[in-house]
Amino acid sequence: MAQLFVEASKIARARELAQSAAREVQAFIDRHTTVSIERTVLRLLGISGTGTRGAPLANLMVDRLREAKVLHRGAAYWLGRALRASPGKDPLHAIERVAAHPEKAPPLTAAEEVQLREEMRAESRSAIRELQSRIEQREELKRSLRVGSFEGAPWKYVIVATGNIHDDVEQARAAAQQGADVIAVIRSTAQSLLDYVPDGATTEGYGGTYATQENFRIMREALDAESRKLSRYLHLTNYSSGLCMPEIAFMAAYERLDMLLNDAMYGILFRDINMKRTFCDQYFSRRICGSAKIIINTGEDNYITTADADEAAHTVIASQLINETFAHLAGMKDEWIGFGHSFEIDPAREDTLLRELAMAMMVRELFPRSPIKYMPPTKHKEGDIFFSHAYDVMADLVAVTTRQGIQLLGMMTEAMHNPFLMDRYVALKSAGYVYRAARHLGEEISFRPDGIVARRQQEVFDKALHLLEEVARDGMMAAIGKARFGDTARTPEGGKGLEGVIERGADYFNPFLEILEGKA
Amino acid sequence: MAQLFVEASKIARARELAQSAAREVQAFIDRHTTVSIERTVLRLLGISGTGTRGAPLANLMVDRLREAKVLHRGAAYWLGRALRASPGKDPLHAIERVAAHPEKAPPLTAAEEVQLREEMRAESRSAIRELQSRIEQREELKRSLRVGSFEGAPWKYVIVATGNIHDDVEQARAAAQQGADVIAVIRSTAQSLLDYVPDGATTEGYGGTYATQENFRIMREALDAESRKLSRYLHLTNYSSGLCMPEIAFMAAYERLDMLLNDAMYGILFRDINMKRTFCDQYFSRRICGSAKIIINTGEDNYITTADADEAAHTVIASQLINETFAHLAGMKDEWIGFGHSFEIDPAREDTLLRELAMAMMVRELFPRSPIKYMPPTKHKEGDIFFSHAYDVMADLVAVTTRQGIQLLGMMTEAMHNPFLMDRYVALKSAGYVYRAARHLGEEISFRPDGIVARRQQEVFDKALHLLEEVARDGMMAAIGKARFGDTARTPEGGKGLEGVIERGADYFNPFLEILEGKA
Amino acid sequence: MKQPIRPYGDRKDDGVIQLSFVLPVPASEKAKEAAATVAKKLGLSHVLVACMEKAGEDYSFCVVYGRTHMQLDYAAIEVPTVVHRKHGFDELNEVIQRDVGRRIVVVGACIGTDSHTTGIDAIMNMKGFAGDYGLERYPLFRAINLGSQVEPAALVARAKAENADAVLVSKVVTQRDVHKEDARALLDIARAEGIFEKTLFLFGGPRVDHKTALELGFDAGFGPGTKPSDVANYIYYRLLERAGKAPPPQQTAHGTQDATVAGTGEKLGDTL
Amino acid sequence: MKQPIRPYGDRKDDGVIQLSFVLPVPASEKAKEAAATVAKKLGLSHVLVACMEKAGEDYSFCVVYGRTHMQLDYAAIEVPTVVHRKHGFDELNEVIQRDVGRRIVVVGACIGTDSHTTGIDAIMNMKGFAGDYGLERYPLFRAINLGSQVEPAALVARAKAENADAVLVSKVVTQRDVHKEDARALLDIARAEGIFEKTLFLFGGPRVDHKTALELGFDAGFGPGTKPSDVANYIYYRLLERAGKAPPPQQTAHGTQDATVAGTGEKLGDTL
Ligand code: B12
Ligand code: B12
Ligand SMILES: Cc1ncc(COP(=O)(O)O)c(C=O)c1O
Ligand SMILES: Cc1ncc(COP(=O)(O)O)c(C=O)c1O
Repeated sequence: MAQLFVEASKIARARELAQSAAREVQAFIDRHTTVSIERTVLRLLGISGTGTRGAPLANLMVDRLREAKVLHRGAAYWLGRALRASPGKDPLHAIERVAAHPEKAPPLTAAEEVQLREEMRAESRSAIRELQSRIEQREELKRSLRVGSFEGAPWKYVIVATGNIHDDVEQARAAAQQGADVIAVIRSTAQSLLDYVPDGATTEGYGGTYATQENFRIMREALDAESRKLSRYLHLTNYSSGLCMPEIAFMAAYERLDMLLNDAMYGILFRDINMKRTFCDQYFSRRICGSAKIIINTGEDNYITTADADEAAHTVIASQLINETFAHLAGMKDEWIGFGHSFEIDPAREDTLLRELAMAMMVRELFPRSPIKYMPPTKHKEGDIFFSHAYDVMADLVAVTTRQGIQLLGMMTEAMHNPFLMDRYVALKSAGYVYRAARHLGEEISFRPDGIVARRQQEVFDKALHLLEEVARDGMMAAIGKARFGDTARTPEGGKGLEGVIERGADYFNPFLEILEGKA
Repeated sequence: MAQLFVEASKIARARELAQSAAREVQAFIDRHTTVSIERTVLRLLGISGTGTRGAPLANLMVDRLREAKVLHRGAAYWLGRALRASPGKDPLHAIERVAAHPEKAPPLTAAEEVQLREEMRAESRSAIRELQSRIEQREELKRSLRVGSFEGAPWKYVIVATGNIHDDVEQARAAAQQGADVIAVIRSTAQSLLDYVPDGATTEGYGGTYATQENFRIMREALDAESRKLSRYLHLTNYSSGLCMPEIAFMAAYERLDMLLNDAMYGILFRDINMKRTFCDQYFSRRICGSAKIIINTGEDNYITTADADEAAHTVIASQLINETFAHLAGMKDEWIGFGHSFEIDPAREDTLLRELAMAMMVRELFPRSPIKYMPPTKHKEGDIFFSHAYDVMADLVAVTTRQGIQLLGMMTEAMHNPFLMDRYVALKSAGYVYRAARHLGEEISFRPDGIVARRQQEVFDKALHLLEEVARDGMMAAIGKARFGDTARTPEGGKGLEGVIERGADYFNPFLEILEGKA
Repeated sequence: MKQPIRPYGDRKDDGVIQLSFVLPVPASEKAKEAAATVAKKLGLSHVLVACMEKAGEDYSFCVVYGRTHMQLDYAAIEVPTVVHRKHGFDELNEVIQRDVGRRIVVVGACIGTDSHTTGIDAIMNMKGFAGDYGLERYPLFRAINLGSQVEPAALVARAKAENADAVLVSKVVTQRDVHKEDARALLDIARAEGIFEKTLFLFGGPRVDHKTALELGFDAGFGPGTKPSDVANYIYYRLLERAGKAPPPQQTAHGTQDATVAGTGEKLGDTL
Repeated sequence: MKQPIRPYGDRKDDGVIQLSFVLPVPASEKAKEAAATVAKKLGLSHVLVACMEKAGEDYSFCVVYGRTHMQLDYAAIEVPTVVHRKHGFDELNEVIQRDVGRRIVVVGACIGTDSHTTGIDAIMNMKGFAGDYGLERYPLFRAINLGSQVEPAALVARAKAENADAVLVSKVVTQRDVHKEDARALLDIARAEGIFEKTLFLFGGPRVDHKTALELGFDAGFGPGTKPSDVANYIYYRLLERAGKAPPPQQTAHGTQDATVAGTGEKLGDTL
């Protein structure tokens, strides 16, 4: 059993501090919307497909509304107005018409306003119902099958990243047949900076495959078939991250994905996306995930690929507590918050296994109801694949011993290339062995209350608490400005996508948010 | 720290039983000698070199004495007689002369008999002194250097086995440079069944290199040089096993080897050597090892390469207790008894890591003052070298966590061939990492007193106790006859080398035994 | 129809393979370049030396990735397989009773200086292997297992004395092809003793396969994973065949040709 | 003098190498034979298929050992190395002051969609790498690090504006050679903007080496393990050289030619 050597009062205090820091940001979020949120609303309302030069219709519409400076009322409102003004017209043209001269649009009576909103709410409710029924299908399939290798075993998570969705399917199937529980389709490097979601099946990506709704559908279909064949449920995951967090959350929900990488700060730190934009987007995306029972995976593992894993361990803990608060504020239950962390301490040092165990147990126990997502060593991986494999084996051992919920399996070729089919095979076979061999180890052993592990937890937590004091005092934005997380500094006005952040009007209308926030 | 969950009273009882079984055999040993013991006596007395067709002089002499049916008085006696009868003659001719017509040899007076013996005793004492001074050189070098990777780390033991001593040296040096602490030169397959020790440097062996005194010397010289260069002491080990146990023990002592594989039963079970022969030979060989501070390694690991490691675990424990008694009866101190066991449970099963830990801790704690020799997985090794490597990593972890004294490192190509240079490299690098990563793990954790590990120890020990009851009741020879060890049955009159066992005469004379037994 | 294939790394036909080897030169940039050259001389392109590390003062350990451009016609690869129906335990005893009418006598051993008996034991002893009973358990077999380290001459002598139907030979140590030497020696003695023609000779071990065994002059070879029932059935069918009672079974399949990789002093060609 | 070498397994010149790869066919005896065939087509003898396992329904994973007969003349392998003496931190600042007489301006970035900044940061930021200070720390360097995901045009514009002596380009993602594409694009823009001739262009990253960098048109390439002081010294010497003050330093050594192994759709030859 994972053991926690940190005083409960300190933990409580840390949570308070994280909440106070996050609440300040939440107040900002509650006053704003973004182009991405509004595009998602349109997609929820059934706007799909692309216009000229492949641009998604939702993008074209929201762009018009933003240019017309009327987006602060909400895209749903304008879609309602447009369809009412041009009944029978196709929505894009209808929107374009309204947006062309919004000031000329004949005002509606109060009753009409109410009626329009009621109509949109009704449509939204039925859209949500449809979504829910799709989620229910997913859940039903899952209930009918075995999940994971055995009760308590981490789900074996592997990535496919050929750039070509059809190759991805091929390799995902092979991985599933060898014991994978979760297939993550890694995105092409550029995608998180695109302010739209590409459309259709894609076959050319660098370092990954584009996240598109069609690609999601193709992969989910393949995994459904494979799940049935293997009598074991195969989870699918992708990224709700970058400039299109909420849109991808919606597409993923619709296509019955099970998880999404989704972090309140990752885009800010690692993609230089504007922080206001990211904070707003993460909120709406998490509202969707929460309602669609999608497990999110936070990205704290990334901090210790840039910063030193041993020195910066406390930033992982502090950030997780912040991510937790943000997720709670977005209405997510603990069950769906998959906190990310990783096995990244420099293997040249001593007692790294103990230090990794300390962290893994602490994260496990700080969030007892959440499915922890454990990442393997990456930063100190070497070209010597045999050593690299040995190193991964130790991470497998920590994962199963401390009952991490989801384990991304390390690849022996991490330092060289995106995983090949054989790399995944090797990783899955060894992880299977390690899980079996150490199945009940966690329940057998206990750590000395005065030992290296206990002291390490206390030291890390104290530093995390200290950092949270600072964040609560100076504010999240200031802390990020001081490179407190992932050794990377960002400013409130810097980064990409700020132009897509819009202050909500007093008459802002977002029927989905109303439903998801439980206000309608 | 290794934990033991077995009641002290049961352990005491088991030791008593082992002693009673071994004492019966010891009574037999004390009444007999063997050709190999007598050859060793001659070698100790300076008889070296070979005669016609490469046969060692010691063999030629002892064979003559045996054919002449006078060996029951001891080779030392006859050498004394021969040299006295033919002063100035070369010893072989002298012996041949006495042996040709022993009945015609003019009887000595009682005083002459006494004098002859005193002379031989004096020579023996000086031979032993020379041996001791060589051992002291070895110890001095060792004291002046670092030993092992760190205090408490198992010594990393690797084998070289090219068949060619010069290639062996080359590879031993490379291994030492990468962190090996012990070099074992594996013998050619056939050697244990040879009733003589080959002579000189050899370059052609199958599955290993012949154990010869010259090969020992060549390798020790290379390792001395390498030890000084690396400031780390490199141990050398070989086999005192087969039909020439005592002779090789002597040669090894003389050439300053540090360890020897030496087991009271291995030859019987795995080489079908006659049990009477082996029991006698092991005794004298251990007398030498004890006096030369050579660590012996027992061979219980072999049992679980034929029998199932999980089912036959108790035979390992029972046999170790028997080996302990035999070693004690041969005057060895605990410090020099390196009990062998291994990590061999079928990796297809569950909780194998726990079961291996249970065994490793039990062996460690049953013999707290002895340097346990831990063997890696071999039997269930596969051609998939990546899996095989992962499997070895788990053995490394158990070794360092439970503070095994000496660890033979597993080779990823175990299922294919004798280790290549690169196999050793891969194993040493990973073991280095695992030792470092888990350096203080053993001191950090404790196992539940009611858990799988504790119960497993109790179950195994109970079965061992039961087996020892049987052995003590029916006798060692009967137990071996019933295939109680290593799934192999042998009879007291069967196997190779029985013809070399001779009942000692009332006038049996062995000046070395007198010294080594503390009787002179 | 042709079925061209290539190794598969990340995409169809990319031809990716991984190599590792040691070069007998000190670790250096030059050694790294030499490692790349080795791969290129093997015909690989897109060569990446992932690792070149010191494996002792005079050696470097290298891991290399590259792509082979070779293509293989999978359809053209032929591996002989057994096609006769395999009988279960009881059934086999029955048909032996019916068709042979007596116990089949087999004598087996692990020959030469080899003492790895687990393989021959797995086939012959009661217990058998992987849940499959050994030949001793079959009422219709008389199985005589001589154990380890048996001289070829001793095995032939016993087979002759017992008038054995089949001789089962096991060899596990294969360094510098010692298994083949011992196996050849055995057959020579069998010829000299006049039992070669009338007796079945089966060769088994982890490095043995059917093809090698045939080349050495055996009737069949059995490699890793062989079950006693495979052997029992094989012997039954061959005896039938010799008695002219059934169509000859097809050759058994036991993998690719064996080879040891350990070093030898032999001269190898020096170009590629 | 020739220095012929071969891979070393267990003995000199045995030529042993280990291979692993996946074949796009279901696991079977036939796949095993195909694996042996692959090795033989690579020119290996003594082929041993150590493992042929199911890696999914339609794939088999193979580990193969064999011996290559090729021989390599180690003496003939050439790797350029730097021969100029490397200055320490203080000393370098002094000689720059003396010989250049002003701060050297360098502008760096991780270009394209690549956001792996740790490499360029290691070279440029205060902290440096492996205990070796970064360029920002040198009083005699003005180091401008633009960070990640910088468009080639933006980097060139800034370099032009700052009148930079050197441009430092980092690329880490290399799938399907995207690093080369981006690097070429950058130099094209530099040429168009007229700063190509007068500025040093340094290319770095885990798959970069000197040779590749030269081929792409850069002045130098820096691979894994590069220290900031290597880069600082290199720039100093090149500036001296351009000013006609010192003998040109020899080419730096950064290993073997890079290559990615990921799949492409490109047609490969189909024989070997
Ligand atoms: C167990 C073992 C031992 C035991 C043997 C105990 C015993 N009574 O058998 C002990 C510890 C004694 C031992 C000693 C040595 N061993 Co050992 N040993 C092994 C080990 C770990 C497993 C072998 C085994 O039991 N396999 C299980 C059996 C069931 O499989 P199998 O033999 O393939 O049999 C199957 C088939 O092949 C077939 N089959 C086999 N024979 C026959 C015959 C017939 C007629 C038929 C039909 C079928 C058949 O059916 C069987 C069931 O499917 C292997 C490594 C490994 N993992 O493979 C090393 C290994 C075989 N040993 C090796 C060596 C070198 C030795 C020593 C020489 C080392 C030394 N110098 O001290 C000694 C001496 C042995 C000697 N004189 O022969 C090497 C051989 C290298 C080589 N290729 O030449 C190996 C590969 C280890 C290594 N990598 O170095 N060993
Ligand atoms: C850390 C890391 C990340 C971090 C990056 C954080 C950051 N701010 O840099 C995060 C988590 C964000 C990340 C994300 C991704 N990563 Co990443 N990542 C790594 C990792 C683990 C380590 C890289 C590293 O930091 N190395 C340490 C530095 C110091 O070494 P270096 O770059 O080689 O630099 C040295 C020299 O090369 C040289 N140098 C480098 N640049 C320059 C420039 C000049 C001018 C000079 C002189 C010298 C020089 O000097 C440096 C010091 O010696 C590697 C795997 C590995 N172990 O290598 C994967 C890896 C690089 N990532 C990879 C991928 C695919 C991605 C993603 C695309 C995955 C995805 N689809 O989501 C994303 C997106 C990234 C993007 N848009 O570019 C792949 C690249 C595959 C390939 N060969 O194309 C790798 C190899 C992992 C893998 N096996 O799949 N990653
Ligand atoms: C939360 C999160 N989002 C996204 C990514 C992937 O990066 P990209 O932005 O290129 O999709 C990661 C990488 O691990 C991550 O942790
Ligand atoms: C005690 C002992 N002696 C000898 C050997 C080696 O066998 P051989 O008799 O072939 O030398 C072993 C093998 O591990 C052993 O444990």
